Amino acid sequence: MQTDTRPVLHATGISKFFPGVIALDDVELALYPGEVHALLGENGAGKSTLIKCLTGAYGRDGGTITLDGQEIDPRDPLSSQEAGIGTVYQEVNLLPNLSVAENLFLGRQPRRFGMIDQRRMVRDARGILSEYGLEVDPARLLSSYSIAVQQIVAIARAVELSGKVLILDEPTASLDRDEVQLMFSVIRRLTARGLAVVFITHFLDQVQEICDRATILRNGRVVGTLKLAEASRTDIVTMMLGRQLEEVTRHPDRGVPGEVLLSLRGFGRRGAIEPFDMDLREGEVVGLAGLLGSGRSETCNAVFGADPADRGEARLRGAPLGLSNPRAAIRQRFALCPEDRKTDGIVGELSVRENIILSLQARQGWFRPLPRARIEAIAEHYVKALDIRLASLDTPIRLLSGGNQQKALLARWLATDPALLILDEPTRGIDVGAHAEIIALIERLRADGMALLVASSEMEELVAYSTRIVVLRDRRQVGELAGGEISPAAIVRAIAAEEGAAKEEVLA
Amino acid sequence: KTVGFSQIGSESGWRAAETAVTKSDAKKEGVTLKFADAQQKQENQIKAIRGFIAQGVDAIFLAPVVATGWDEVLGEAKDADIPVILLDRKVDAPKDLYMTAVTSDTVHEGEVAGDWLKKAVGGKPCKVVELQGTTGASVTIDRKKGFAEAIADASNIKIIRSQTGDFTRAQGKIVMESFLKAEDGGKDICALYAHNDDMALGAIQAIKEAGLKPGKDIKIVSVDSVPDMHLAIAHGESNATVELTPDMAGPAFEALKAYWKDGTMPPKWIQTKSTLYTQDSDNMAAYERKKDLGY
Amino acid sequence: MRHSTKLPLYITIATFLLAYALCIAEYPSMLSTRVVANLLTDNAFLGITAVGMTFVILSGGIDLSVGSVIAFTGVFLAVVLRDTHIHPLAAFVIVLLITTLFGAAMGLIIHYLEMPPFIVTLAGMFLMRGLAYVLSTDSVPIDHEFYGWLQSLYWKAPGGGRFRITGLLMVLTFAGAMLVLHRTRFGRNVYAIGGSAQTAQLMGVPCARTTVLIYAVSGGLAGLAGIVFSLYTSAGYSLAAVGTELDAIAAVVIGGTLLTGGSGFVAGTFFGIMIMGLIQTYIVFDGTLSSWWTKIVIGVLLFTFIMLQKGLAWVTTGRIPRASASAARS
Amino acid sequence: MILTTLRRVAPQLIILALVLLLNFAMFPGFFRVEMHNGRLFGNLIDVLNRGAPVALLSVGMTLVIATRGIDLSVGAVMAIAGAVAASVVTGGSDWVVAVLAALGAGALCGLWNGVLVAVLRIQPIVATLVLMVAGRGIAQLLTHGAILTFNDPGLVRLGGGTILHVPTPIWIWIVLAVVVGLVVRRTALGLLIEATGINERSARLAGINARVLLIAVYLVTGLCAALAGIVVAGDIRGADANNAGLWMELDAILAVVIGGNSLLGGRFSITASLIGALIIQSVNSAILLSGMPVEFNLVIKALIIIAILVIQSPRVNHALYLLRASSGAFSPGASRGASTPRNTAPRSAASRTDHTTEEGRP
Ligand SMILES: Nc1ncnc2c1ncn2[C@@H]1O[C@H](COP(=O)(O)OP(=O)(O)OP(=O)(O)O)[C@@H](O)[C@H]1O
Ligand SMILES: Nc1ncnc2c1ncn2[C@@H]1O[C@H](COP(=O)(O)OP(=O)(O)OP(=O)(O)O)[C@@H](O)[C@H]1O
Ligand SMILES: [Mg+2]
Ligand SMILES: [Mg+2]
Repeated sequence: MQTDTRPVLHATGISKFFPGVIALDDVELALYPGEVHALLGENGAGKSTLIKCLTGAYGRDGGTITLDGQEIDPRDPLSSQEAGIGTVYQEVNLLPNLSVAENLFLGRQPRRFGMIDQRRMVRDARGILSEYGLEVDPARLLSSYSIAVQQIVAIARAVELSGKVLILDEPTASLDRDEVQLMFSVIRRLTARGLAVVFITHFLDQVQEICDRATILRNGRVVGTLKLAEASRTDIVTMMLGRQLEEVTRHPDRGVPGEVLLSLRGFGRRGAIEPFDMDLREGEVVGLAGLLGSGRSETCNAVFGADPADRGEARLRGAPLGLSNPRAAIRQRFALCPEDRKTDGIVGELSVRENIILSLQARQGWFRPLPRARIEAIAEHYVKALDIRLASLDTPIRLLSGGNQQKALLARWLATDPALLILDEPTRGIDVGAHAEIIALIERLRADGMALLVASSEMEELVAYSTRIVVLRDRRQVGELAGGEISPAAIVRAIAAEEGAAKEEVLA
Repeated sequence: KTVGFSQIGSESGWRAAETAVTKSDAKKEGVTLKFADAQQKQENQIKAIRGFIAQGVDAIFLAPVVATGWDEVLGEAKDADIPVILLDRKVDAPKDLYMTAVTSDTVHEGEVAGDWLKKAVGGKPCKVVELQGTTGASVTIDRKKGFAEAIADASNIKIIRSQTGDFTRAQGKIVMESFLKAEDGGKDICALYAHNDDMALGAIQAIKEAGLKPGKDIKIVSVDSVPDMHLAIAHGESNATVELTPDMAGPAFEALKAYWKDGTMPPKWIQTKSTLYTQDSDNMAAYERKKDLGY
Repeated sequence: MRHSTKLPLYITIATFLLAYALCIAEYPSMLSTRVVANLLTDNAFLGITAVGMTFVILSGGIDLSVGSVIAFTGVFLAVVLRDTHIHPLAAFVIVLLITTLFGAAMGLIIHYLEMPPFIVTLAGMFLMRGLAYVLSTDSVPIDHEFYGWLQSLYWKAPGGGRFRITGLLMVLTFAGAMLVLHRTRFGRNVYAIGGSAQTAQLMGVPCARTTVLIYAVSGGLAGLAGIVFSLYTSAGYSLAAVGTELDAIAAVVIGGTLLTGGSGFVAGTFFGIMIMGLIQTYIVFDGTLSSWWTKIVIGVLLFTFIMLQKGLAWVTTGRIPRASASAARS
Repeated sequence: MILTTLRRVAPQLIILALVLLLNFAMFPGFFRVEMHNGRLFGNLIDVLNRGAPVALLSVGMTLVIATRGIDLSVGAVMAIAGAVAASVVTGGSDWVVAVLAALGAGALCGLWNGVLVAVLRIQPIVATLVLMVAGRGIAQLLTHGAILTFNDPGLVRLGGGTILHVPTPIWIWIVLAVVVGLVVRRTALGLLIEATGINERSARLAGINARVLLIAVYLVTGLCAALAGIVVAGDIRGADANNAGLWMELDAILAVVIGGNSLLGGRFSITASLIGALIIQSVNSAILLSGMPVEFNLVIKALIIIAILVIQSPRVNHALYLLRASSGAFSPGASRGASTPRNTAPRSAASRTDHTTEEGRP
């Protein structure tokens, strides 16, 4: 199949303008059958925009697209779907109010006598999902499953739809290793059949593992296309960022943690997280590790009062404390950067500036507006400090690229000068450059004496900044690693050990 | 005995008075009155009548919101041997479906108003503005028609503007304001004909605010004779009103009593009087008589 | 476990049964075929309207024009049957065509001009009522023998209840809508758009076609409801069915459908209609309420039903643990 | 600040001017304003004066809609407030007491709605439907279905009197709008309301007390409705519980939408809603002046509204923008870092195509 030198999909001269932004400028992308093509670039480089132009979700302002040599002009996602392009857009784009099976089959449900054959649909869905190692009940609502499950469903749907091309925009952002491997095996099967796959991610090791070639975007322009076999990781990063990046290999000096800031005893919430004890000290990063659905997010939410705990007690510097809602927590200078930024984080229509000062303003109260100059100063400070890429501070935040939204949310909470900062998947969808910056930032905040609680599915990252790591499984705390014990392998072991123990228990 | 009363709603003071009078009449007669307010909806009236039938009342009073569409449900009442008496408005249905109708003649009301105006202006040219009731209401159509017929032979009287004031005081005032502006500050307007007193009362205020004298600069005639209108006429701010009595139930109960006693059938139409009140009538007495009736 | 998604439906049904039982306890004569038949017949037009409204609300929209469409349909039929010699059946077809196209036109405006349904259909409401006025302000009786024949089609149950063809038509409409909403791609697309129009678009749902169809269905069913209403009253009247849109919306919402779209059942709407009808019947049976107390009691009962539903939902979900994917994953 | 507001309301101003010109075309004396026994008198004054109830309602309705809610009960609350004021004043109390009592009743109604929406989490449309139905009953209960007339000069002056030759209702709505506008924009309330309307979950997680905020907004709407009720009652010197404010909630919502505010909540402009209210009143005035048979009233109104909405629709705006763009001024490259004007076109429930909602904002 590699002998065929004609690209399946060839886009040339793609341009796209947004008010105040040139998102794409004369971009070319060629996909050959059987290849996995990485699309790389910083946050806001234009990757997602390019995808949307290719599938017709956006109307493009210039350029031609050919599929199998035929020029096509997709007007909406439906027409590209029908042409054989399956797509997973960034952020899960499925319908939480429909069942898993319906999400898989929407628009092409199996029919009998003109009516949808529900039973067959569910059966087929179960079959498809089991290829991804997912044993869910396809008849249940999609919203009853975690983001990770939804992500896999989205991938499965796109795979089913892709006759010629499969496009994956950051599909692995909330998946853990096993799922990623399963997905890769599916991709390999597809490429063996001659499909072309576009893969967007910020995980360079995944790129090197599965991709054949990469096109690199910077500020809406193609800076180069290269064969990955011939390129080193540093080359790629340098092309992406336009500068060298010092790798974070340094392990933190784990310092001396300060006083206990928050101490939780028997803290838990029915149906969400089993009661646990935890002490958070100033100048300490506590990492939360675990598999998907292990209850990391639930822990974060309970501590912040977003899904308040219904048992146990909390003490702040020894004094009893009620954490019944986020406001109570914010009053004690807690902050939570949520996992799902689209629904729990950003206020889409508001400007970036307003999003950044929102929490600070909320804490100040209704009748003490922040002075204009101060707002401006805060916003500009964090845009510079976190390198948020935007056309202007007046841009509605929903128009920012995913990674930049994440940074703006971080800015919102940093602006409140928190004593305890809770980060749930802080680096989801963040590019390599920013990833390093955020790790450095966490380090710096810790050194300044802040207490941090960080949930992440990236073990290397956790290992890099955590003073202690709490391991969760099945909504229960099952272990704790500290100091020298901390390593990815140890985490994996902690999870697995408990699994073994649990099995033995069942057998006994 | 139990009587079901399906009332249209409570859209005006007059209607409230009718309800109040009917209730007090029922009490006087020692009859249990089942009252159902239809909120201006025919379907609710049909539901109510069916509900009355299902409960097995002894008679039904119906103040129909619209003339058409009663054949079927009245047929059901007939099947169940429940006499129906129409109050205040008539229906387009075979006469054997109801016992009698106690109503005024709404076309005639318009005629009385028109005749009064003809007499009041003599042969002088007179431009009239008209405040109509709710568009589509049968009363609106009839009162408009009666008035137009009455002045048809008087070439000196002409209706120059006619708009709906929705039977309400507020709307009557607003529409009158625009009439006044559109007709050179009201100098061109000789008379106002309003389909009910509430609109006329609103219009009187508008005329006063425009710096004219209602009742003198602009003659006013309307229908209903609610207490406030009697006051206005007594104060010389209005000229005439045609009475529409709220006591439709009185004659209805009379007819029922006779029927229950010895099966006497009343005539098919018991017409109530359309008395004209002018500035020459004893308006204060009328006011005193009516002010506690629930208007 | 699937029943958790159907919970609102079960709760509505339970609410209805409970309320009916309470009514019977107070007025034993409410347990008669008459009352049941009346519930079906008297609410037939409202029920059919509410089916269309369910489609619209499920897609996240709203249709305020239905009441006016009913009035227009009635007046149109009456005027046509009075002034021409067209057979009523042909007139039905014509009027259904008009109302369906009217709905489709609103759908087109909503989709292509990206205007909020609330406002587009509000303008549609003014327009249709206005057109009804223009046709005739007077109420026009219909006395075609075909109408008489249709009205004579009923089954008289023991106990005096008359089950009429219009009630049957409503039940059939509900059944049809259930099939369409749950078993056709169009139906599922309605839910999809209600879940999130943007996501549905990205997933390849033909949003334009679906939106236009949804409003066409609503317009068409409002037309059908208008025909039923004209059968019900044997007349066309331009002031008929004022405020029906609010009743229909209330019925849909009481039936457990979320106004935000994407979640709900047309079967729930049926019981929503029955609950509304029950409120009316109860008030008639009570018969002591003055005009104002009638309004207050309707409001209070509406509120009570909503709270009852909330309460039942709270009690039941309190016992059902949150779905757990970790348990389902191998 | 004033400039941004002006730019925001420009489309509404243009439409208002067009409708006023339509009036002028039909009645040449339309713009004439004279003095008649100490009060300004003219069609233009009437538009301002008669627009008062809807204008008052639209102030509160704008806020409610900004929180992604809706208040169907305002018409009924008007009736209640009028009835309360009338019964207090006929009971022999001072008019100030009457006004306070009416405002109190309005506040209570608003509180009830707010609690239903914010605490019991009932969908706003249904929550306020309860009071829409029951409220008129309560008002009628107070007046026993009759028109409760009064002659108290104080109360009458609020609806029908003048201050400095200008009808009092005009003062009332302008003052209310300025006060509410200042409170909302000079404090953080406006921002917090918008945030709550756009994404309540995010807003709560960011520390906004959305519950109290929602209740406060419904309460303010109740107050606005009460004021409107007082004005209407004072105007006709009587509380007409049966008809006061009937269907006026629809006009208020229409005013807010014609003002370019999205029914999906978020960004709002009270000024624009007020202009919307004036547009509606001008349309009504045009209908009255046209002298057409009454049967055509609604058809005319519908057609004018449709025309207004089409002119305002994001699609048409986008097309106009492209037209302007193609005639030269479009140079996307030059504007990096230039400020993007606030998103002004009404967002709509139907914003389903990314094409227009995401890219085409001028
Ligand atoms: N609808 C829009 N309107 C205006 N600007 C937009 C819009 N969508 C994207 N942009 C801008 O276009 C640029 C490219 O965004 P895009 O989402 O394509 O980035 P990306 O490469 O996918 O980034 P990430 O890795 O963070 O997902 C960004 O500057 C973004 O702010
Ligand atoms: N809205 C919800 N309704 C029902 N169940 C939910 C909901 N949200 C999450 N869950 C369930 O709670 C469990 C915990 O999921 P969650 O994603 O929060 O865990 P986590 O450990 O933070 O994992 P990750 O963040 O990596 O996905 C999952 O099994 C998920 O199915
Ligand atoms: Mg992206
Ligand atoms: Mg999580």
